[in-house]
Amino acid sequence: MAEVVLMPQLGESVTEGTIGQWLKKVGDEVEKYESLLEVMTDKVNAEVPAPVGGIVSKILVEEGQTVEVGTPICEIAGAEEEVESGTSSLQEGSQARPSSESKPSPAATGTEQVQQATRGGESETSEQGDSLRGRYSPAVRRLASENHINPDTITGTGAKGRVTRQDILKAVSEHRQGASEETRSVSAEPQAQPTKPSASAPSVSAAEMPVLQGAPAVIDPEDEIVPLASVRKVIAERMVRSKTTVPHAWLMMEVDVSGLVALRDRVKDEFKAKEGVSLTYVPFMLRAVVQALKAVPEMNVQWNGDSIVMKKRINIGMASATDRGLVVPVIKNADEKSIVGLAKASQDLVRRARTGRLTMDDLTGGTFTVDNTGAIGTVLTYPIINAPEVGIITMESIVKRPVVVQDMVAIRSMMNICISFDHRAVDGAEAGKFVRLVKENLEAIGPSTSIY
Amino acid sequence: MAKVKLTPELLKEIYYYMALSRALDDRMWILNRQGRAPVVYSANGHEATQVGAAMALNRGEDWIVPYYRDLAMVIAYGETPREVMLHLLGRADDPNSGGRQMPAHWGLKRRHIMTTGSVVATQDVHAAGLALASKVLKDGRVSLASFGEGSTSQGEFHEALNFASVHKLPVIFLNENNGYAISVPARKQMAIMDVAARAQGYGIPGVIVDGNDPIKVYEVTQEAAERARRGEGPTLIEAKTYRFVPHSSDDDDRAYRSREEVAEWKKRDPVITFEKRLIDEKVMTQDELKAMQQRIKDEVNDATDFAEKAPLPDPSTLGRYVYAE
Amino acid sequence: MAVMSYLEAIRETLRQELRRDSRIIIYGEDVGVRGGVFRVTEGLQKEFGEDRVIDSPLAEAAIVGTAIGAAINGLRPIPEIQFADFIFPAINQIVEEAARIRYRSNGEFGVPLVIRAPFGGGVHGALYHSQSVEAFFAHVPGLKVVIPGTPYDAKGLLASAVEDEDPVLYFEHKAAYRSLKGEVPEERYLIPIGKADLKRSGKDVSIITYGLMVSYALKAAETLEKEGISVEILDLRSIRPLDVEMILDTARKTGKVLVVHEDNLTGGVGGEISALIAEHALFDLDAPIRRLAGPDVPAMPYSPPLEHAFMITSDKITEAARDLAKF
Amino acid sequence: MAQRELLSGLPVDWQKLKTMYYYMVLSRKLDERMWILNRQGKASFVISCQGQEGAQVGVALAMDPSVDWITPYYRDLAVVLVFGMTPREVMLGFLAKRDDPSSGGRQMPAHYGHRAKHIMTGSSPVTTQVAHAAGLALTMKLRGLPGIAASFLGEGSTSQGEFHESLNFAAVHKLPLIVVVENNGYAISVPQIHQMAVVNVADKASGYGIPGVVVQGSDPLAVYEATMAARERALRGEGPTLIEAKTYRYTPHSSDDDDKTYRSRGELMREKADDPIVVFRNWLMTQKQWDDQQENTLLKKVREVVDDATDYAEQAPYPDPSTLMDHVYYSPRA
Repeated sequence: MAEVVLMPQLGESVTEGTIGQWLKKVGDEVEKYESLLEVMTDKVNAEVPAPVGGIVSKILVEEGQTVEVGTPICEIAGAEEEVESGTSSLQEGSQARPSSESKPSPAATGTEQVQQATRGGESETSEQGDSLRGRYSPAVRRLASENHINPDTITGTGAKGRVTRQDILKAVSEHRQGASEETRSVSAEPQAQPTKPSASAPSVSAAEMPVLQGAPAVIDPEDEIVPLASVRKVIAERMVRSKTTVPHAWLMMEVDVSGLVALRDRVKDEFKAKEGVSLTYVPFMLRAVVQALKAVPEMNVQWNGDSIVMKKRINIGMASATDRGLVVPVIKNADEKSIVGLAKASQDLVRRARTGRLTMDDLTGGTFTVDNTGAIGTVLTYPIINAPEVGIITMESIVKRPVVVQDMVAIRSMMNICISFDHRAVDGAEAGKFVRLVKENLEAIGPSTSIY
Repeated sequence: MAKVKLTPELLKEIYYYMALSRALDDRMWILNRQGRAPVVYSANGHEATQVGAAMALNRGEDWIVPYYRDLAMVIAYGETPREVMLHLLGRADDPNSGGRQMPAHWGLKRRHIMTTGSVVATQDVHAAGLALASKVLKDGRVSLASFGEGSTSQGEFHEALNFASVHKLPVIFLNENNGYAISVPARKQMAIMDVAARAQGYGIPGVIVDGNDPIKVYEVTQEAAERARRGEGPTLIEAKTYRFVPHSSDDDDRAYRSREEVAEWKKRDPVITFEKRLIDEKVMTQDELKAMQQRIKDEVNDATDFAEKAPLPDPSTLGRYVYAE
Repeated sequence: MAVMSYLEAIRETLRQELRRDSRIIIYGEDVGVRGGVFRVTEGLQKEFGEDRVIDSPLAEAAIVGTAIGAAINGLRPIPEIQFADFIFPAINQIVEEAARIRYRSNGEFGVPLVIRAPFGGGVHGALYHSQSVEAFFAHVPGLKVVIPGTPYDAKGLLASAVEDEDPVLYFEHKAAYRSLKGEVPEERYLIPIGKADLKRSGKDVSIITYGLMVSYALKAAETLEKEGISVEILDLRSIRPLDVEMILDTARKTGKVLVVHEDNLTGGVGGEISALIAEHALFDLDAPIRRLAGPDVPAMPYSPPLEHAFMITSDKITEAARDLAKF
Repeated sequence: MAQRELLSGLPVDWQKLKTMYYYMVLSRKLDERMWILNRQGKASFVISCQGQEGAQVGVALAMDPSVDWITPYYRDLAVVLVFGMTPREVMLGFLAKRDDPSSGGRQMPAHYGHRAKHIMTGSSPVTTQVAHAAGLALTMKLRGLPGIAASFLGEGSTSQGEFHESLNFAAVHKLPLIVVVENNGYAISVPQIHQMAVVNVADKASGYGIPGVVVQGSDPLAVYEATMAARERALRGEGPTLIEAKTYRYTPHSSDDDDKTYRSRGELMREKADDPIVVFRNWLMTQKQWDDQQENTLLKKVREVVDDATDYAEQAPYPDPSTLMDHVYYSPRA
């Protein structure tokens, strides 16, 4: 029977050893406790004695090679007599654990026992009643309530039949599909009882979303009634809440972006070829906003009732229209990105927004919002703040206009920028300073500004 | 640094700080007994040791790491009576701690007075550290830690002396031995007569000096400072002195000291004996003395009024200076 | 970019810092001629001399206390405590002094110093060479506590700790020293103290952890991915201050949080994280927050079966995360 | 019958001197076996007494284990053997087996403790044990118990505040305590010159008003004599004594250390010339109290004892993982 010799661990934190020299060759006889080889580690250099006596039958790792602790390094054949000749109980002991007695593997010590012993160190999530049906986590309760779903009607896939958050989210998306089918059926039969859809809306909604209660619509027979999709409801609820609870203040500045326009014209083709995405004005606006937020951190905050939360990160939300409604995907850590990075991130988000591939993560965590209303041709907008953020800034259409430059009339590319801000959290001075900085940042861009 | 001659001006300055400290000290007790200052720790009796040591240093440049009894030392080192009173009354402009610490927890960066805590003997190690930096930076500074004899029982006293002696750091350990750690007499604190005997265990000089004689303290401190600046390492100075008042305004020393013992020591009150000496040796005339005493009285009155009128800290500053701002 | 072990990353950063700033000194027991008992400071005394890499007497209170004095007099000391287990004689100097000095002096005095100490178990170090002590210090305002989990973070966090104006405890896991390897850029860079790092993105379960456990958790995540469970891993990197925002972000994202640390369960960092999530993200939780931590025994035992029973392993993490995913 | 002679004023019991020699050899051989087991990968950690056996045996044999207590440090294998810990018990601790009397496999090797044998449990942070010994001695004084306490430490430990605090406390209260510094010149890699600015640790005694004695650790008789005197002084109520035994360690600090980085081989060889075992054996031989035959018999016996201890401990069971949570707090012993 050959005894396999393993690389020993020579010192705390040591994970490997290098064979310095074999003091015995294949075929040499070695006594138990006699030096077998030299091992070098970065903590110690040591002679390793033989664990048993016998003939060195195989050398598995050559001199100079480095192997991990526990790697077989040689074999010793014909272990000496005394190993075999103990009492039977001793023999049992020595055979049960051949050569690495001091380091039993986890398996050898019995996982069951280990778990028993460590259980005291864990919170015991598994100590629950037989069925978890009817017991809902806070997340499930919230999602069910927001989406007007009765969780009792959902099949739970969690432990002991529990309805999980994912179960609810799945039901929500199914529900939504159902809702749009319902829309079609309503429009197909305009003569159907006009009040039916609103009557079928869950009764809880009125109590939970008083914000939706306004003057009742006047419904004429030829009108089509489209039930609210949940996204629409959420948008409505947020807009009402923001507009009714946040004291919006507003101001506008005009920006001479002639330099920016020249720069973009100069590099856009090359950019598209090199980076694979189009270079729009958006990333420049984003960078100008980010720089201004850094300089005026009072704008990168959230209103928190009795306090103001100064946000460490700068995460810019970009209001984007999709066919499902308005969404505001967020560019995280926008302050760490270059123009190129911003261009890629913003276009990626827009693309995913339009294809419905945004994740929860994409939609949360914003600290300030930029709205490219100019894309639809506006020159002046009064945006609604995406609370609890305290500001939203728009970039309006770029138009060529005659302006006075150094007492002469010149034709310049002009753009308006408008901001709504939460006057509880910020005053006109900061907001004005902020917008002025955005303006200055944009105006500082010239045809030769680096975009990298 | 060349040895400074004991000019009449220097002697007068020494007296001025001793007397000013005593007058401030007395005023602080009055404010305490009037309920206007919550607690007082006194230098009363230690003035000669403290002023003698402070004057021997390059004041405002060398570091001192005082303990709570060192009122006379810190004013000799440049903390003003107004600042002392702002500290006592916990005012916003207290330069020692902005009203955060108890009174007598000195610390004045402008004058190189290190901030101090309440746990005794921590400052010994800090002084060794300040000196370590001076050795590395070769800035020529000396550090001085002062402490009572009770705190020499702490491990940090030992660690500081050992560390400083191994690395020959420019530091002076000044023990103001007044015989009592609150109520515990020195014989229950250590099995030796003199704290200075401990120096032998570190291979450094241990010097005993009459702590009621500012000139002697001045001389041994100056010698220790020169030794330190020469790179020869630390010195342990033991100044034998006495405190005339209880440990603090919260203490009653009648429980542990006889009135006779206190009276015996008071015969050697350093302020009175030094004043007499200046007159006897004609360093000062009676008129000059009176003028100086009037000036001190005015300064103490001014400091009290100033501090009492000074604003208390704004509660909104509670969370400040936990980290760098 | 060079591939370095965790230990080499620390050593090379110390070297870079010593070269960059002549005010930096290193001292502690055996850090000089011997180059530290773990060889972290190997070669530094030879390069920078005995004035800047100092073998101190065997006295922890003196090591930290003198570092405080030296810092105030203009140096940037990086004292080493040979094992975190031996930091307790210095706790008076760390907690009562270093942490309080700025506050007690109303901002006048500050103590820029970095206390390095190897910690953690699984290396047959037994009760006094295996301890995790971070929770003691994380409780103390005025201190900062960082624990890198990768060689890259080890460098950036150490450089930030050196630049910090306040006392920073920099804990290095012994078992990570030679077992963790990774790419480390040559140039100096800073990883902000207080900023966590998303080491892996996932959607089913969040594991919040730090130090050596990060790599164990990553291994667990790979195993679970094959089972169709998607695990997100947040490496805290700083224990004080905590990155509350990222903790809440990941909790909100998955709704299921497993906090892992080797330090004892009760009063550990996991409790604080759980409380933060319960306070601020209750309505996103889909399962009870679960803590996998060292059991409440005074310290890690020596004998292999006992040590294994104590130590958090990647298998234990896998099991706990799987349970949570299935909840 | 023991033969009695007078040696430098000390009445000598030859049987006791042979006992002294036996324990020196036993601890050396046991220690050597531990290194072998470590290098074989069977034990993860060794910390040695080699080179310090003379000092250790000299002190321990001058004490009375039936009434005295000791707080040893990790190098004190010979001390604990003299105090009654058996080689099997030592090996059980070394291999972290269930029946290890020191800690049931919880602590690293060489963290000795044995209540029945008056060996106080110790930890790894150095110098805490000196305060414990002062506490043991305080109890003896307050309760009028007959024994004394002895604490052992290296010279590096004297830098710790607890060394100072303990000696000061014991001196003020005149406690029956002996503090034995086994000065081997190195605290791991840090030489004495970087540890203290004095030549003799014993010089520190004057700061506490107690005697400080320097003895040559390679001379167990000198150590024995100094300890006897200190013990008698302690029993008379005159307070503690600081004994400094000048020794050297022949191994690295531990199996995790490599001393080649900080000590020259030349220095080590010079020191080994003063090996307490060799010196003492040669002296016994010149006194005609020892010969080669006795030596061979002794070595054979020691080898048997060491083999037996090794085999016994190797086959002994490990602790059950389910006992991990035991003894965090008090529970009545079964």
